[in-house]
Amino acid sequence: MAILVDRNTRLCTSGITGREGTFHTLRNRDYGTQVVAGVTPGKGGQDVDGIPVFNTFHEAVAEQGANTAMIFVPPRFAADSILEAEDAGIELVIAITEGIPAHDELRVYNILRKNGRARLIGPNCPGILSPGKANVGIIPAAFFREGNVGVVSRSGTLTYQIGNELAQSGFGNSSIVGIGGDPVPGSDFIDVIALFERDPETELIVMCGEIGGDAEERAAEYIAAHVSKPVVAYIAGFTAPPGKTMGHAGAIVSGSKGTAAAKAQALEARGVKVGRTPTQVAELAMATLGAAST
Amino acid sequence: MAILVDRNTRLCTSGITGREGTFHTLRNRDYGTQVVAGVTPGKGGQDVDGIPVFNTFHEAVAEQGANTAMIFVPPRFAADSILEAEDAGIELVIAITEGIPAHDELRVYNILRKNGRARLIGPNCPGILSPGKANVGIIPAAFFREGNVGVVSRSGTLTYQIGNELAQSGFGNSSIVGIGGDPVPGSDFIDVIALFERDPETELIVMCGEIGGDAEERAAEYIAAHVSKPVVAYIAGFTAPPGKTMGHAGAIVSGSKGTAAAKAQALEARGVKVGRTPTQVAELAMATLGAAST
Amino acid sequence: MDLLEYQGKQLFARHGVPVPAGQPARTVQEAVAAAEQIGYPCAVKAQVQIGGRGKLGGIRIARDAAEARAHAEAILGMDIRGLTVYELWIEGASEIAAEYYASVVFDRSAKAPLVMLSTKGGMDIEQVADESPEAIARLHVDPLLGFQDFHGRRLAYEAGVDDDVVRPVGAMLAKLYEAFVAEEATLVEVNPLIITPDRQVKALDAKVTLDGNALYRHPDNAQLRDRSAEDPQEQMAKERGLTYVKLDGNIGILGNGAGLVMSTLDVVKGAGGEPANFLDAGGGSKAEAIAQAVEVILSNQSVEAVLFNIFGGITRCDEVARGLIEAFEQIKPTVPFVVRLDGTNDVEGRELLAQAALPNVYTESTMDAAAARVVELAAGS
Amino acid sequence: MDLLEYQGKQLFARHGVPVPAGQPARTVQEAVAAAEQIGYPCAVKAQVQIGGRGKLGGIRIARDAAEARAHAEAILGMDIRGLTVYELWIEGASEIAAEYYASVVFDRSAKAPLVMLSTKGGMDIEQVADESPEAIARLHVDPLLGFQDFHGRRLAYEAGVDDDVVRPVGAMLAKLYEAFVAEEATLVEVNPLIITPDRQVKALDAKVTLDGNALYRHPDNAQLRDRSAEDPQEQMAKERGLTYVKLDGNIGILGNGAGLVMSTLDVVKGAGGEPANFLDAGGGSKAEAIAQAVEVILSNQSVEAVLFNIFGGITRCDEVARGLIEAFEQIKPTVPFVVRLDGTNDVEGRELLAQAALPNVYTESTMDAAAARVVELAAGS
Repeated sequence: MAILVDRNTRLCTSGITGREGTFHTLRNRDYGTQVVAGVTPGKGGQDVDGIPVFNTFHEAVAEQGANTAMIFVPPRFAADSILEAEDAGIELVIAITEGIPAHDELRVYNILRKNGRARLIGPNCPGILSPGKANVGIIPAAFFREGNVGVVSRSGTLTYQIGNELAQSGFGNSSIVGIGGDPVPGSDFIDVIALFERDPETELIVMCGEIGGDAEERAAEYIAAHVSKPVVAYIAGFTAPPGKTMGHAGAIVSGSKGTAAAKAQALEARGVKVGRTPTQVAELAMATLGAAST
Repeated sequence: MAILVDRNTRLCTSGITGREGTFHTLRNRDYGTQVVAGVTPGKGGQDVDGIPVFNTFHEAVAEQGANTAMIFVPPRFAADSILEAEDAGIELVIAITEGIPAHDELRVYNILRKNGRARLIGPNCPGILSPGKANVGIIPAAFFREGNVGVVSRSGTLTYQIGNELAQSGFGNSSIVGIGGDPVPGSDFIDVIALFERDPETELIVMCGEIGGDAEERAAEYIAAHVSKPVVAYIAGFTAPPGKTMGHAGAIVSGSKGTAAAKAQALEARGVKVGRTPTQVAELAMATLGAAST
Repeated sequence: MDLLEYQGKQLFARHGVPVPAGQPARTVQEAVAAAEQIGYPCAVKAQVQIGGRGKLGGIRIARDAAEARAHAEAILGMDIRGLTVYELWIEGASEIAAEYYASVVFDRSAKAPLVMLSTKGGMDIEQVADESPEAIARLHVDPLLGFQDFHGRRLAYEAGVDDDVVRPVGAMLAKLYEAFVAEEATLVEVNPLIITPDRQVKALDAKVTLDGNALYRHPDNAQLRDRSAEDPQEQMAKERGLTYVKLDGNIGILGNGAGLVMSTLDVVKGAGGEPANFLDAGGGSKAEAIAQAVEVILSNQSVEAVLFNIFGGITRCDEVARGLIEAFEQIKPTVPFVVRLDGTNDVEGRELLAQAALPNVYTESTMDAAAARVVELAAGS
Repeated sequence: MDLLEYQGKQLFARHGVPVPAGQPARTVQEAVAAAEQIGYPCAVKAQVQIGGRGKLGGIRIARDAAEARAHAEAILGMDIRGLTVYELWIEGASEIAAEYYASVVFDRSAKAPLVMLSTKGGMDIEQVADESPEAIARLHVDPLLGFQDFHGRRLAYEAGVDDDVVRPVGAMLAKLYEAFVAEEATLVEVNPLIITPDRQVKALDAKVTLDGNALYRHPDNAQLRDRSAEDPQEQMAKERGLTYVKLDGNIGILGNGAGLVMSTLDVVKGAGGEPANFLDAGGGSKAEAIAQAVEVILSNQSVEAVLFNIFGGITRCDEVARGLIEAFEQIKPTVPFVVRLDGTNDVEGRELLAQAALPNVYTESTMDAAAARVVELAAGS
């Protein structure tokens, strides 16, 4: 088991003919992901290293049975592409694209939620890796192996850092899900943690948060009410000054809101251990799973 | 039992301080309907013959527990009022107003459907009467008494005509629901027939259709697949010429579409008896219920 | 409200839909002046709301001022399937490499706008729909989301438009949709949508239906008129706030409520009669409205008998009776009237009629009997 | 992107939000000319993005040209909490009967725009929110439906605005919402929104934040600048496409990925150091980008040591090493560098650095050790 992507994933990449789109799609296929199609308007009928390219998602779904989309188009085309994928019946849309206008994200989020047909991960995220099963996105799979720790994160490289610390402590991963650092992510911690809670392979959940918004605080409430599995957290940005956007569009402390300290406090108040450094997270994971297995 | 309105109805009229709004609201109260509030922006704090008036639906719901809205405001304010009622948590909105712009209806219909919180009956409809229990709208209650025939209709006076014929043949009604003659009714035959099917008091369903659209054809399909109770139908407009709007905004034969003959055929092909005159409908009802009760 | 071609094109232009440059004209002089300004060759087009104008001589190409004058003279005042041509539209003639069809329709059944595109343009689209439905790409748009770029691409690819115009055709569909929503239309149709030899995309015709209920939000549109489609009786009824549709028979009909009136027409026809009109006096009609309605009905010279079919709910039968008596005092009609009054205050109403003892007024207590009686009287007159 | 008051007001005016007439000025001469045209009394307002300008002397009322000149001279070039005043906004002075507060905020948590209205205008709204939260009416708007009339009424009644301005205040909220959506803002705030003695509703201040990611759709907005808020290092980084935030310490930081860089700042601070900046070199950075990033970091004169913290995924550690070597060739930095390379091609990267034998470059294999080392070096420099 794993969540979201696995051996049943049938991937279609939007923007497959772009440089990055081609590179990562083929890398995902090399990992073992079933890549069944690509979409680039105007290039229908071509192929990318044997992967058929279509003009529309509807054709990719009808002819190749695609069920998962990876969005690699530039920001100005991304919202349209996500909506097209959903309209075509794609169930899981993973948007890697960074820099999508916030109002586009708002519109996409709300239409997907009201229709209730498709799940969106990202945008501005590294994708999802289920080690040994499928990799959709840009997560460097070499550092991770199969195991029982589920990771969900607002950040990419930070996830690799933490994953690597976990790996060095002997842990593997069920799935690693990057939800992205944008103001309106398609899925948030709660959505993914709920999936890990139901996933039999996952025995520990690690969530990597950062400053900005209140996704971590809401996750804390949710965990207290609905999650039986142990959760270990990390929050980046304890020392971030207010009013400055720290790289991610969503990573900003506004006034007294969104500080790392408040998030850590909210989590700890509900029994979630929070590591102060990536190394500490690995230590907490070891302590917890040791305790959990007795 | 009855459907949609009954002794639990707690009515709030939007536009209660208008001439028609006052007249029909008081008439509904005289019938026995629980009228708990009215809404007219700017007149909050006043009352209409003892019925408290509020500036917003939210106040009417919070302070009086209103659960049903009747919309009596002029067309240009009607969409806003329906959306406000829904936003305030009203579960059933009955819109009497005639002449609402079609795009307003489209927007209202789609937002209500996606939100899934409130049911809209109408607009441009005479309302709903559950004899002996509650009357919301402009249906003249004097002609109807409690009984086992559910009536659903796109037309007002035609319903009274048919109801009267039924009454003279000894039938009473569970509920009489006017869905209205506009292009985008909030509820259609199928929605109401499904409620009658589940209503233990209803033993026969009478549907009064008219030219235009394909609501009757779709109802025929639905009845064949999902309805166990007998259904008798009437269709007005057999002799209507194409291209002419016959009073109701939705009553128009466009090209070969929307003719009464096609509707009657669709219904009869699926076992629904169709009376050619209101008198025939009463005769069919008698024949059917006689047969049904043996 | 149906717009004339040129009204539709002017509306399109406001929303960035490319149309050929043109000018309207109501006289030969205006037509020639317009042609001179636009240049030759130009098209002189009859402005009437009827298909197949071209085949009936309503669209002609002028190569010079003399031809423009001759065409304008020929077309103005022409009768095209019963409609008189009062206006022309003069536009630069377009070269055509391909003819497509595009439309946005208010789809009541799906409760969503329906966008259609076909490469079989310039033909009767209903015929195309019947004979080769697969030649029309169709797509419903979620009205809360609006028309997206992918909708345009999908329609263009499905319809099989030429690869090099996928983008501009998609863009035109987006603008037609925008016009449809912004102007609150129930139909926006372009047939043909042309591709010129230099690969421009243009609307060569325009058929637009606006929602009459929304005109208060569009005061400019509310001013648009089409004299050729105006019927004097229907105008008269409209001014009095009555819902009236003229029909071909000899029996005038008045009822309260659209459904009941439609039903009355059916029953009259079933009894062997031919209705002369549909007239819904509405709910709660007062005597004065009834009197005015009688005037509208009788302004149609074909009427040989009149049927009043009233089922009183909000409408009170005594008010209807009073209106009828008033109408008799004012108009002194000579044709027979059959009156069926049922429902609220029906006894009082019938009593009033009995006291007034109007000549040629007969009362009946059921709809069926009233219909039979009026048919009999109309046949005898 | 934060707009200056006058830029926000000009944006408001485009969407029908009523604002006092005014003109921007960059010189004393322009300011006096504007005042003469607008008439007296008028307000001379410093254009800087900081609250409490008024109390610090940044807003003054001029009754004649001499006063206008004196105020302009006083305010231009003034330092207001660290920001230099380069621009003024001269507008007609408004009479005030009541001061309200209105805003539309991009609420990330609710994933919907949040509209707020309060009759406690003219004050620090965060303070109002803390002390009397019930004084602020709040309402989320479904972005697919948009702002409806009933939203405006509900907010106005809940906030308790005067009865006679319920309608115009609601209408202003609708226009602010329209501006928020049309211009793709993340914040639109009016404080105070004033009611004049003759019951007009006006925006007396304007605070607008636009979404930088959407500026390509708003070329006019993309031209707007605020010289007072520009930091030279941040400008330099922006031109090179780097994500750089200047901080107060002495340790330069470079990492790949926003989360990892934030984490690095925390770890450095935890080790007792003070970061001089946040710099995300991004994913897949090539040598040239790394060299440019080093240049940006070192352009801050406070930097006494630099930490490279790279976890290679898409980014290849050998590319990072090459970039650092390139930077040393070009800039010949004198401050010490601590480099932690892990992940993709880390062995190759470390090898390249060893071969280059750059002066003052130290490698560490873990983040914690690297942080400890750079803090030690910065303290010793």
